[in-house]
Amino acid sequence: MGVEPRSRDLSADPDDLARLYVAMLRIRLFEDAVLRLFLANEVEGTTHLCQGQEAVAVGVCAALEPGDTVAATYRGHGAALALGVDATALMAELLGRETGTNGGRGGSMNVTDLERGLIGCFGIVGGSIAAATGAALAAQLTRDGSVAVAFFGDGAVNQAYFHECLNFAAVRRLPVVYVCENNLYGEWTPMASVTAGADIAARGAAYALPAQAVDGNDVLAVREAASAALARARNGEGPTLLEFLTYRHKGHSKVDPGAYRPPEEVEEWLGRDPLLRLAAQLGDDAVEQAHEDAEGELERLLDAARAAAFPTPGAPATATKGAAA
Amino acid sequence: MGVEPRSRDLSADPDDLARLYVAMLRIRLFEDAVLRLFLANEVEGTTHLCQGQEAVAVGVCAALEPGDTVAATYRGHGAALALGVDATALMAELLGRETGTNGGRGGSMNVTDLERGLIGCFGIVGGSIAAATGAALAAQLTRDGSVAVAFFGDGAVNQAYFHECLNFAAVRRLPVVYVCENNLYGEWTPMASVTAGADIAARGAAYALPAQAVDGNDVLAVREAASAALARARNGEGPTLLEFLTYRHKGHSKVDPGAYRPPEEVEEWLGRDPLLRLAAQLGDDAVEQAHEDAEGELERLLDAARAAAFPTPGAPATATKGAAA
Amino acid sequence: MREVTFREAVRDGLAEELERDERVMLLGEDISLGGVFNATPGLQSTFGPDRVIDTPISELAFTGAAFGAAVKGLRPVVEIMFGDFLGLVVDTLVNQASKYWYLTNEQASVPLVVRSAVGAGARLGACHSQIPTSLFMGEPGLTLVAPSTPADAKGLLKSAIRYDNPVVVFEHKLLYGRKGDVPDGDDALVPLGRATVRRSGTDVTVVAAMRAVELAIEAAETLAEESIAAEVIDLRTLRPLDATTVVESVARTGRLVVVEEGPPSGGYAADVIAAAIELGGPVAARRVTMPDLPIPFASTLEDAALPSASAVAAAVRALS
Amino acid sequence: MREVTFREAVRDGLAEELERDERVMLLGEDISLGGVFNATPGLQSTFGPDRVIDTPISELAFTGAAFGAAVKGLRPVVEIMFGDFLGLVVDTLVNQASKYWYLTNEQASVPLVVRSAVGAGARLGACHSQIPTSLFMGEPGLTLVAPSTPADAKGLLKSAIRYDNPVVVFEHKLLYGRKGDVPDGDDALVPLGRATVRRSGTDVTVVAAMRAVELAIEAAETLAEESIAAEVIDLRTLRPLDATTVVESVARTGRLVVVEEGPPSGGYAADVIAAAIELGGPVAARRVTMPDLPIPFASTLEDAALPSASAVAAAVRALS
Ligand SMILES: Cc1ncc(C[n+]2csc(CCOP(=O)(O)OP(=O)(O)O)c2C)c(N)n1
Ligand SMILES: Cc1ncc(C[n+]2csc(CCOP(=O)(O)OP(=O)(O)O)c2C)c(N)n1
Ligand SMILES: [Mg+2]
Ligand SMILES: [Mg+2]
Repeated sequence: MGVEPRSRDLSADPDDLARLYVAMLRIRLFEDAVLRLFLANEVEGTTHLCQGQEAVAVGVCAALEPGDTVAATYRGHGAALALGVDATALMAELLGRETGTNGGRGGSMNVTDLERGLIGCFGIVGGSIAAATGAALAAQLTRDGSVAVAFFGDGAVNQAYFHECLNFAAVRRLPVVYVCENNLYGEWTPMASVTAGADIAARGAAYALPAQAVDGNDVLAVREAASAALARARNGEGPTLLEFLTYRHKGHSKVDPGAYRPPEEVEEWLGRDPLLRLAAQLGDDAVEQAHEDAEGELERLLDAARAAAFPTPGAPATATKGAAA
Repeated sequence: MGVEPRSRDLSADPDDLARLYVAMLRIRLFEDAVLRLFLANEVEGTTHLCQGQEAVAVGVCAALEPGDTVAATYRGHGAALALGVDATALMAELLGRETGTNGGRGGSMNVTDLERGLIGCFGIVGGSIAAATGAALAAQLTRDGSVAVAFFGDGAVNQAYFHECLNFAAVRRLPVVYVCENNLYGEWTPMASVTAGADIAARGAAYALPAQAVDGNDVLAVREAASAALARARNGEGPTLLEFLTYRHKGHSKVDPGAYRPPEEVEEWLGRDPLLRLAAQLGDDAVEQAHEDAEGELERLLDAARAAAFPTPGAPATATKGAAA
Repeated sequence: MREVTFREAVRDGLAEELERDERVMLLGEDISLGGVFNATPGLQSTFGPDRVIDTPISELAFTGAAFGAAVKGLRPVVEIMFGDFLGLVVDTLVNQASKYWYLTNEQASVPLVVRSAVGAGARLGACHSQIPTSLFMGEPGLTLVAPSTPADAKGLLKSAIRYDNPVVVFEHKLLYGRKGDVPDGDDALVPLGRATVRRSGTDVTVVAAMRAVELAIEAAETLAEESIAAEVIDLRTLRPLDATTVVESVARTGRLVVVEEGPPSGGYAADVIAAAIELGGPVAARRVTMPDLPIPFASTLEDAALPSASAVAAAVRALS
Repeated sequence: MREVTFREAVRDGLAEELERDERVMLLGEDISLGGVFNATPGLQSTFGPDRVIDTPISELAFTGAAFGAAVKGLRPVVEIMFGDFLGLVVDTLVNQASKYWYLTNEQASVPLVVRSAVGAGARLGACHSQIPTSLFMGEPGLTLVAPSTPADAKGLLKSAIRYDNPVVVFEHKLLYGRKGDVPDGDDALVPLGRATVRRSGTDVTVVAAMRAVELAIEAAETLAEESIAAEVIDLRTLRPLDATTVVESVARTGRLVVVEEGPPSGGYAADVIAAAIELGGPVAARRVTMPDLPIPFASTLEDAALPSASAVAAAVRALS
């Protein structure tokens, strides 16, 4: 897989590290709550937690500039929160409330917040890739200087959207960064068993794209790789494919037989928890403070989200903006 | 593009060369007739000539064994004839006659002759890739020892079917050979302008597949490369991607503005005509004899094909085999 | 005859056909572990990884490959996890598989089955809840199957696997847990292309499929208390439509209500009404469907969008 | 007002909108040289290679990208060379573009136009001749436009480009050469969602679209000689259906014939009949369509498969 070991930047600014830690922690705790609510049947349907992968969302989003666009997946809580989507509105969406990001219409697999740059969370594998490619096309034509980022999983690299969009973006030199979160499984199927070559970053070469495999549990490494790719895109040098190696701590979604992952593997990856790793670099005080803050915020947002009303069924709604004319 | 120059096998058996030459010549003359009939409005609709690319069809098919399966494209006269599809039935199909390979129902973009191993000519770019992949899946499960071959153009490599099928075939180690006829254009669009990296053979690496770029106007080189790939497939070593560099002498199809190809380029490739090149290795006598034979055959098949009846509209027809039960 | 769930009935049907015919094989995502709807558990361990294949997330490839394999004599059964993903394989089904028999002048047929979980009500949002019948209603050569009971889930699936032509089987995800008596082996076979009368009545014909059949029956029970005798027809096969059964019923009842979990146009509802009137003459008719909107996530909105027994009853009353 | 061909009308419509609004852009295969149907000649040289883009053969990517670009404020017009290839982009249109406005709680709409050449009669065989209306009839949020004249080709296209939501425009390839008077600029606009009466009559309502409108008019002329006055309605927009115009006409004529170049089910024919009966009450109705078969190549077979004016007239007589 070729993850490049990198030396940590020990001179890193402690405030910076603390901010990154808090950003990851907010996601971790938010999803703890989502799981509780899901088990209590308050979050209905299904849920896809990104716990264990927080460093990818946080590292990439930390490198973005205002005006950039992000397309995420059904496993999108991390990206949404890292991007600054209001946590209360996000939780309200998962709870199907009218104050949700999508007024409760979308649910977790369609979270959208255009103001924050989130063009959507896409429930169709590969959908995020097309959306980001399109946003980059708009950015290129309007020369607004923005870049688009697509998040997707290892499973998506075998899908039509991946191939056609990467080729298209490469040919057009679109300002887009393709961020693959390789968590080793697509649902319950091991990546290597369905991915010829089992080397995702290597697929960039097919499109003559720069590509890199990076430790996705090292938030600083993630940010650094994303920054470089974003800079390339912003400079008109075209797309980059980034593969972040990571692992999800929980199952794929609500239905998950679980047993498909060797316990030693889970164990090993739990040891590489991106939060633990960053915590080790922060002082205990900072970590404690972060937890206190994040837990307080969580409590408040849960109260607010759960207090919100469900959308009124009778309310007028249209599938189109304006009538045909 | 990296076409490997290769030393010609001068010890080649003259009968062998003559057979290859005749096979290419039959296609060349057949298509001359198709063009005439098309201009006379006897062949209706559209037509896609493979003139200039005969060596690919002939070289690949010469390496096949009985029971192998071929999936070709709308530009499929060459593959069909090289595979041994009855030329009269092929012409009758293009003329929409009931004696056609498909009873006149299919036309040139759907020519099928399962007995000869031709699973179809596919009008949807990429369709041939899926059909051959499926035939290979059947071959693998039934262990019948056959191999499937997909013909497709340079334009198809940017399409969903290409990517998903090559990955799938690689993962399953299917007995299939992917034959890309890179004639430098998809319709009127230069390959390099829409194909990131502009290196088709290089895309094999994305799937950890062996791949090779070969002079597609050298029928011996084609056959050699195809033989090696077919042997790999038959040995259970999985798929190969072959890129054959070639050029079409005529336009893409009936509508073709023409002017998009630099005259020098056309000129240069006409000089690399696969027939001329092989003729140079054959004696004049053999060439003359071949022409005489092929012209005689053509005349007879044209008479027979044109004498055939059009299918009767009222005749019962069903979209399914048997009624639902 | 055993009482099993719809889900088990699907599994049993697959197992029996895999056992019976070695050309049968399964392709799908995560199916070795049973798949997301646990409809295929144990099949890979029984029939081996060559016949029960976990695929990449490459719906177009594995459905396209299934088409080619079917031409060459296999009888592949493809699982498209959610019906909402069927859009990705339209080209294969429509341009290749369904046309093959006719276009090749009957050189070979394409015994390909695509199973897919469909339907709303599970709070899965707009892209995991659709019943995309409309994608395929206009495709000559394609058969669309839509069971409403465990027995039909098994019987129609087995018939589909034995049928020589491409079939799409819609399995409504809210029905997977339903229980019912289901026969074994050949006794389980349910013919394709034939509707069945689930409840007899003389006043109105209510046509439905999949979960909507339950709503129709519930509505009929309510209406019976008002002395309206509704006949409930379960289409079982959406395409080709069993117009005979519908027309015969409507000839007796004089009124037609079609219940469809989907938007008003493009699905089977319009087709049933058009066929009934073409073949049987003018008659009052109504569609009971979902609104012309994407399917919402929030429970309040989704519940209101779904067709209901009371909406069916109201439509019947409006016609009376 | 100038007399131009349907093809030129399309080109002019595109040129005017490209000129008028710099957010408008075109994507498609070979379009810089005019495309296979020569509907876009000269546009790249006028508007530049950034706004008129020759794409790879990657329909899913460039339509998907057009969706994303539309959300971000562009107004892309995508050419899918043949309607038969639309199956490859169903996912983008159905799961992403059409649902966006509603699902995002109206954060943004998707001003995306997909143009595509459709229709049989050109001896192009089963995969280059279809009118795949049925793929999209059941998709909330999607508008389907189907011009029958040069003026409508331009006017509906311009309206589609200015409309804030996804629209699929079907251009019948046999109509590209038709000539007609076509206004310039805003005068050319033709409203979406409204049918038009092409010929007035009192005895029967004949509904059609695209090339079938010509057949309906021809049939009406024949029928007039038999003292049957047929009213011909050109739908112009297939979805949402202008039921009002149809119902109002049928209320006067009492008979309904729908002509569709396509198979009997899944398209607009069934939908028009169902809507007319739901809203206007029972009425005798007939579909005149193609048989339920793939479209054959041979001239004898294709001609017989196409709907004809005489078949329309016969259907009308059968209702009288
Ligand atoms: C086109 C499509 N096929 C299948 C699915 C069902 N599905 C949802 S998530 C998933 C696995 C995706 O794996 P990966 O891309 O690795 O992302 P991860 O879930 O691991 O983050 C699958 C198969 C889908 N949503 N869309
Ligand atoms: C999916 C699809 N898109 C577009 C077309 C229209 N089309 C037919 S041939 C062709 C060019 C194909 O180019 P290439 O693959 O290089 O093959 P060549 O024609 O050069 O042999 C195109 C775009 C098609 N038939 N199918
Ligand atoms: Mg994964
Ligand atoms: Mg080419």
